[in-house]
Amino acid sequence: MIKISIQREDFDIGREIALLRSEHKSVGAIVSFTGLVRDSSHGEPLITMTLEHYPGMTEREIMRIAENAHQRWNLDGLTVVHRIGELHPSEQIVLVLAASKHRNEAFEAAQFLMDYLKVRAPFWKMEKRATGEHWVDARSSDSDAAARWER
Amino acid sequence: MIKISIQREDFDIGREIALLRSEHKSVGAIVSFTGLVRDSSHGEPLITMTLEHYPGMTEREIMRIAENAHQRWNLDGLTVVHRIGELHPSEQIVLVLAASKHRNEAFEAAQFLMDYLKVRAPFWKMEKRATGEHWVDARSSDSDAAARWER
Amino acid sequence: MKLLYFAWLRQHIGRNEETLDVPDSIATVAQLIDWLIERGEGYRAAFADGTRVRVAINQHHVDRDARVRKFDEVAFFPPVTGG
Amino acid sequence: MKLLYFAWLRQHIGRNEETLDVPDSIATVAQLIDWLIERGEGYRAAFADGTRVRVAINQHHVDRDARVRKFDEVAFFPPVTGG
Repeated sequence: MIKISIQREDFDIGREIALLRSEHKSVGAIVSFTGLVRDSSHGEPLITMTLEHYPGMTEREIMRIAENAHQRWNLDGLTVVHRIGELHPSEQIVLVLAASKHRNEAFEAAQFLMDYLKVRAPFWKMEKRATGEHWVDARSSDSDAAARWER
Repeated sequence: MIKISIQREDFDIGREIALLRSEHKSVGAIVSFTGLVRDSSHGEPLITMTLEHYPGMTEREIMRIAENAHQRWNLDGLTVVHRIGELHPSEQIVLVLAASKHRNEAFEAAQFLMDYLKVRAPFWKMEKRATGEHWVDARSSDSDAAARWER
Repeated sequence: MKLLYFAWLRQHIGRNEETLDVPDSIATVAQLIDWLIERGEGYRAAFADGTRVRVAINQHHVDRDARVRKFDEVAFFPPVTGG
Repeated sequence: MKLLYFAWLRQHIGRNEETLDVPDSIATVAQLIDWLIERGEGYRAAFADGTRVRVAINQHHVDRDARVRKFDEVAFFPPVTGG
């Protein structure tokens, strides 16, 4: 059970967990990650953050990551919801849910999904601040986080 | 911001996240762990699971773990909700939330909290199955999980 | 001394708490357990497998060599299984 | 060949996609980029720092030495920043 949704609308974590659980009765552990728009960047207040993506490739790339996670861990379900379009400070950007019988598998799978999503899924963030519009730079710490799963 | 609640009533993850976020505007990442009652145990269907605890010590012990987590990681908030009393299969048992600016700190703090809660917080589970009432045995894998943070 | 019992220790002993006059000669947790075992069958059953019994003094986990004092709250319980 | 541009590559080139007749002599991603740079200032600016440009063929991440074919969909974009 892999659910992937790229959407403009906000998401409701309680509803997503209920959906995931409705498909699998014996889930013992669910780990979630929620990413939010921060209120400042480079020392300036953030006005908006706009997310652009590559339709089609985004879903396929996330599916490849999710299938990889399913091979590595014993999972009862995975959900990835990622928003696109214009977002404001403190809005939700991304939700990852990993369900398993065992908590460590759920923790690792959720972390794996986020680490790879950050470096593989074709999304780009543009920040609007007082000084203008700025594309967000990729961080080497994100590449390092993904690389540790290849050890 | 540490919130600890030991309660009979169910909890709502959406509401707990909203409460945690209302106290801290610049949260970038929230990791949650939800533990659920499974539907079977030792190959038998589970009828109920009853949670007993040591009032007073439970809250203090969880507070010690949470303060320890605050010292190790840069956190914007921690929430622990643990239910007691009689629960049925697929009911929620425990919720841990960790909020941080950085996703890895939130992931690690949530995992740390669960690992220590499992071996330090004075709760005991009794399962009712067709064959009678059985106290749940502690698992050595839980001690191992907590021990790795001491390396 | 206030004594608390949880889970199957409570079931063996037949109560969840009691206040006992413990002799001055009882200085450690280990000595307290040996003294309790002499009080009857329920205690003997509860403490039969000492490796399965954990102890807290005043709501802190302690080892068998921890000192006990007259006005302490001492709790006995199995390894915890929450979460 | 269908070419897609995202983020600041799109802004430099002034469009998000185009279909171009690419000469048969263009066999790899690296050659395709060199050929595009000759098409004008916007392309030159987009590909000025080659280390900051990533490439996908038919929605799979590829390296500079990957082969390109006439009916491929080739996308150019900066390192991704989702999540």
